[in-house]
Amino acid sequence: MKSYQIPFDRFLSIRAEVLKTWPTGEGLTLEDGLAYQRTLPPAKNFARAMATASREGRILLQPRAGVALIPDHIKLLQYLETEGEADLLPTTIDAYTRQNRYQEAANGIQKSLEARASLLNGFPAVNHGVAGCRQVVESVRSPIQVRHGTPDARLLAEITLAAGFTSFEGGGISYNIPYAKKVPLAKSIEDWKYVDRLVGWYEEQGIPINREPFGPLTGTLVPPFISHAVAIIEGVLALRQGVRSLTLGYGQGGNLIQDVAAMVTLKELAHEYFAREGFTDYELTTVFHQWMGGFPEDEAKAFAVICWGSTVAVFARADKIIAKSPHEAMGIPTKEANAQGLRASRQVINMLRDQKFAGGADFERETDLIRREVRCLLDKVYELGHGDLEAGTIAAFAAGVLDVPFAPAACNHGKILPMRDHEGYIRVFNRGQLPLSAEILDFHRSRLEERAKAEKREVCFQMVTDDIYAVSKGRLVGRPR
Amino acid sequence: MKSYQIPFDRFLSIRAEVLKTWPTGEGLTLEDGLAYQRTLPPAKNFARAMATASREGRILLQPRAGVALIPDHIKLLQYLETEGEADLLPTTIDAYTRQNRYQEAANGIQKSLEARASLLNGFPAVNHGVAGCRQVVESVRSPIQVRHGTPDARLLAEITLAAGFTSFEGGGISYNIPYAKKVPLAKSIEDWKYVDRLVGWYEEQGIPINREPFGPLTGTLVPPFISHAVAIIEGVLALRQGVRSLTLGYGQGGNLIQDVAAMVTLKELAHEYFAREGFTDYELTTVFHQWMGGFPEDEAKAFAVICWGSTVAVFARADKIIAKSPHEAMGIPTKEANAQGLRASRQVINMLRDQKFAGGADFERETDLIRREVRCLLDKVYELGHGDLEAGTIAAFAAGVLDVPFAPAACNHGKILPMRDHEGYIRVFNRGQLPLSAEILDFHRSRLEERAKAEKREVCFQMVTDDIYAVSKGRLVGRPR
Amino acid sequence: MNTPPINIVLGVIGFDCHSVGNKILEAFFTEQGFKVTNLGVMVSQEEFLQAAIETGAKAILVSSLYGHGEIDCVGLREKCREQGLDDILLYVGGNLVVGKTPFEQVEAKFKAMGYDRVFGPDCDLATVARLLREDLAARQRAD
Amino acid sequence: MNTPPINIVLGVIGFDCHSVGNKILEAFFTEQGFKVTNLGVMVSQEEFLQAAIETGAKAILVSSLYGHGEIDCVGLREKCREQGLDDILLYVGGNLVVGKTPFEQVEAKFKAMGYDRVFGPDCDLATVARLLREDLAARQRAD
Ligand code: B12
Ligand code: B12
Repeated sequence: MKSYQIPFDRFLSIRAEVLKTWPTGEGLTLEDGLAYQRTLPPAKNFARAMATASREGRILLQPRAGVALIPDHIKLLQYLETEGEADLLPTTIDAYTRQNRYQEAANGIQKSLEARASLLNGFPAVNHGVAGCRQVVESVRSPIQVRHGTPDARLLAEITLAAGFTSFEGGGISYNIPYAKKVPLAKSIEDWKYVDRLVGWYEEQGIPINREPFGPLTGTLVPPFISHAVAIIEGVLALRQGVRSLTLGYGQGGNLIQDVAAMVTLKELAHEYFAREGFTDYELTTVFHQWMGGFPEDEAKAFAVICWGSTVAVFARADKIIAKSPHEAMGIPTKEANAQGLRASRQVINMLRDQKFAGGADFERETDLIRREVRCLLDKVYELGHGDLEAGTIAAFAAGVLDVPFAPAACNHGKILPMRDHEGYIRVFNRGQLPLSAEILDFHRSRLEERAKAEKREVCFQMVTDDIYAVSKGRLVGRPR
Repeated sequence: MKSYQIPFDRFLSIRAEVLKTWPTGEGLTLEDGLAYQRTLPPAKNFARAMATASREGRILLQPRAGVALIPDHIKLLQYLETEGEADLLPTTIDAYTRQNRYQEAANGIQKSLEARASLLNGFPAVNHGVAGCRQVVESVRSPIQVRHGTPDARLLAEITLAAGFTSFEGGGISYNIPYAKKVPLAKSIEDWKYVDRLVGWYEEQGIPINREPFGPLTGTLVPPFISHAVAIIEGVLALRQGVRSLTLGYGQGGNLIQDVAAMVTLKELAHEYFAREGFTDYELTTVFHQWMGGFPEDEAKAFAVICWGSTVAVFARADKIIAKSPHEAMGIPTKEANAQGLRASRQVINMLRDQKFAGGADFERETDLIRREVRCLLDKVYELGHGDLEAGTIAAFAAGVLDVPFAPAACNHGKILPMRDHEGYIRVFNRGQLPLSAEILDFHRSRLEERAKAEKREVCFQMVTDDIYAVSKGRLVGRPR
Repeated sequence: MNTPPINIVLGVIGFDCHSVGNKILEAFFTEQGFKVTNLGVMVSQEEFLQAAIETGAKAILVSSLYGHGEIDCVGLREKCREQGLDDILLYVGGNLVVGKTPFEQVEAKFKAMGYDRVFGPDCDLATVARLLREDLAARQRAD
Repeated sequence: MNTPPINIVLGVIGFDCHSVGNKILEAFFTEQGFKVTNLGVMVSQEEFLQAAIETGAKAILVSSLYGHGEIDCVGLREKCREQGLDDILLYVGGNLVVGKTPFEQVEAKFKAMGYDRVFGPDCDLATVARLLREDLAARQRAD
């Protein structure tokens, strides 16, 4: 088996450069991070928590949360742990840090101090440095994950892992395409190999660190097969660098059967492709994201969206749920609103966990469809890369063979248009350059025609817009008024 | 076909007595009520609204609501109509009126005036009289139903129907057993025949009035076959008096498959028994009650219970949903909280209405089971009544052949104990005198044993208590701590 | 304990039909070793008094769930005094007033009516039993 | 209308990546007959200015969804003046500040920064287009 792993000496020389990019990186040693990680109790290890819960069939709940200042961030996480009954904690990073704009983040910290409120949309972990981050880790009982959206997250990973965070979200595709405008894909993939190599190093030293590619991408009408293809590729890239604990994600689409089919096939296909790449020694779990698109403003309606997400997650036997809050449409939630989203989700999980999902013919059809769709894409990616997944991926994005709807990145083709069918399944309206078989495309088209007929209009772009707004306006399918 | 209808002259002589029981009844003429009903636009007719929605496959939403004073009650209903997006309005009657304690109700009105807040748990429609009730009818756009819990609702029906209400909840069994202590069943059934006869009279005159037996009974772990048996009997008794528009109800049990099976079999079995009794000319619709047992106090968790109810209702294709509010565990909801429950429910309905319920083997098993269980009970009822359903019903309650769990009424046997199985289906733990076949009882027992084994305890009374508290404590099955 | 069981009276006051909690309270206090006279639902103040006198009860546990508690519960303390039940304990619990109301307000209202302790629907029964024993012991000492 | 189309500039300010609303706004205002220069996401104040100057735009429509609007939007009005864009219309919309905040507060804050109109995420686009036409007409009359 060919090794794609970054050689350790090369890793170290990149590392020296990375640490220079902001003062808090200076003097950071791998050994210090490792020593600190070794002091943490197993209960604070994210990878262990995921593995144990998955084995026991428990569904873990995790919010998103991050504010500018350390004491406030600690209070927030403690509240989510106690009042929110969260199983796993996040530290969501602010958007300046995500773009490596540490000077702007510093400005945001300053302004937040003056305003006595967070003016940043997340926790600027790089600016707070290892010591600041360790304060956070030491103030809570649960494992903490870094959640962000950073094309170049090398320094962020160095600092947070050394500080005792034990899970790191993202990937070279999923943290570029939806989150950046001008970052070349080859660059972000390269930088994320570094992150995965760092995680792999901790694994080698006996410290399991969980890695979670960002499943939902733009969160907006992403057909499951597209996010699956990306998740599987990022999984392979991570495994190649020595990652062992992998959580693949999927963002709720809205139709129960499609979503359950997606969650089931995600795990199944990932195992299949990981095996094909020669990997056997890893721990694979799944995460289901409650509805990632536009939310209704009304909090009661937002609760309905949150609860429906949890319902689907339970039927899909997700290992983890990322919960939204009733404030979603309006702004970063207060700790109270955030905890409300968690408690509503908890109630759903506990009421449904003993119940079975029925399956049935439509479910079989959808699992079969997703399998075939993903194979269409990944076969072509391998072909474009002459057998190599990484090269193939870069070529595939350039050619529109992989294409994420509504994404801002210049390196994304941006031609495909998704649309809901009559029952709310997400299908493909404009395929762009997606290499789906004629048979599959016919199926999608016929499903869309069925909807158009019922709505007495042609299949048209307006339906895409209507679908984008639909959930926030109180339905799933964007019917004409 | 034998006519069970109360002869009109006998009806009139009872009527004369009924109207004397409180001053607001005096001088009330049938003709005046009829003339007023004829002035109402079809859009204000509940029976028409149910029939139309059912035909079009729309699910209607209705809250519960009632306060002591007319102006406040009007404001409440208007708010639920506009901010709550309710399709159908209620007028929930206070508990003194339900027991014909009009003097106490008058006292409650007085105290409410003094306190400038409602000290009554509902709207005292009898005290407010026809004129007062008409103010309510005229202040809203939607049809209004009287929702109560009154063993002897004759005067209440006379007044509210004359005032333009177009649906009347209850029945001789369902508004006695869960709502009274010492009222003989024969008495309440007799008094409800009068109510149904009055409704039938309006029907004869061309004014459709909807009737809705109260499905959920005590709302606490009622196995579907018990409430189905009661609903079907009350349906027959109503049809016998000339009722045409009938909405049969069911209170959510908590397990999706059992609940959908219950809703499907309710309609199917009702048609079957109505045909057997010789009825063909009626409009049958269904209502699904969101969880009627103890709620969680936390409002976020209450939203989860509300949304799960709506989810099941959509999959079960109910014609109407009675919604709860996030205040349920604590007290009669404010209008805001009530509207929140409605809006959350609306969001669920609209997100799910285009989706299909899968069915499957477990679903088949449960529909088949409920059919057999209901037949066991109703066969015995007919047998005890020597072919007559009414006589059989009274005998059946005396013998425990019909038995409602946890009910307060002395005329209820009160021996059966329900319990959840491992997947949350409501089964029978102690059968009391229920005439279920040995085969059915064995099935129930084996399902309970399965749970007990998983919980490492014997099937025991503590499990019943645990199940009663379970939803309010955040789960469905009352597992040991 | 070989001491004779303590008599208590239980019931749901007024025209309130909520029977589930009442059945649970009966089972619970019986299991706790009290001698429970359960009057069930829809109990008038007079019925409570009579049962307390007949059984020599040391405490009356009044439930009100349906919202009319405020109206139904007034005057029970005075009636007890009139009947010579001077130091009988009066506990009241449930959803005592109409509408979601801060517990402190509810508690103040019912304490003013003469109830010794007031409980919300979320009360922990084990705690209630402990308090009841403590309060009874305190009364005994005071005797 | 045979009048030449009105140029407007559109973009999401700062380091904000939310592209969905931006794509919709572009489609909407184009359909409404405006000549839209859409700078996409992650647009700096300088890029806005340059595009407005180059296209002779009558209005700049700034989006900010991610919460840093308060930091990112300050100073754009001043920069416009410095560049001689004295009466260019500045509209701003989206989730402008961190956290759910009463709209009046948000509006006041951004009006004080020199934005002519401020919109929440729930704004009705047809109304926005109408207001934009009215405001442009009023400016023209004032000229
Ligand atoms: C989808 C989504 C994402 C996707 C975006 C994918 C993409 N590339 O577009 C992903 C997952 C990547 C994402 C990431 C983040 N997101 Co985001 N996201 C959303 C979400 C759920 C929907 C946004 C959307 O597409 N809506 C649909 C479109 C059609 O509506 P719209 O964007 O609101 O735009 C309309 C109106 O706002 C208005 N409008 C917008 N601009 C203007 C301008 C003018 C002049 C006018 C008149 C009108 C107008 O018209 C538009 C069309 O109708 C919203 C919450 C919500 N709305 O439910 C959060 C939200 C916007 N995100 C938020 C945040 C904070 C982030 C992150 C920083 C992560 C974090 N800390 O949580 C990162 C962004 C990092 C970065 N560098 O920018 C916050 C902003 C918080 C705040 N302001 O207090 C929100 C509100 C969620 C929340 N409650 O926390 N997000
Ligand atoms: C089931 C139910 C019903 C069933 C009752 C069936 C039956 N016969 O028992 C039905 C559907 C028939 C019903 C009817 C009505 N109900 Co009802 N019902 C409920 C519900 C959902 C659950 C009650 C229950 O069984 N809980 C489980 C048991 C175990 O808990 P519990 O009853 O609270 O009892 C515990 C505690 O309160 C405490 N406790 C109780 N008493 C005492 C006393 C002492 C001394 C102590 C220490 C503790 C204590 O210990 C008990 C055991 O743990 C509650 C709301 C809720 N809790 O979620 C509403 C509720 C109690 N009902 C309510 C009302 C108003 C009514 C009606 C008047 C209809 C209406 N207007 O809406 C009628 C009653 C008519 C009448 N004459 O009484 C209101 C009361 C409102 C208020 N106080 O502001 C509630 C709160 C719902 C609501 N939010 O509107 N109801």
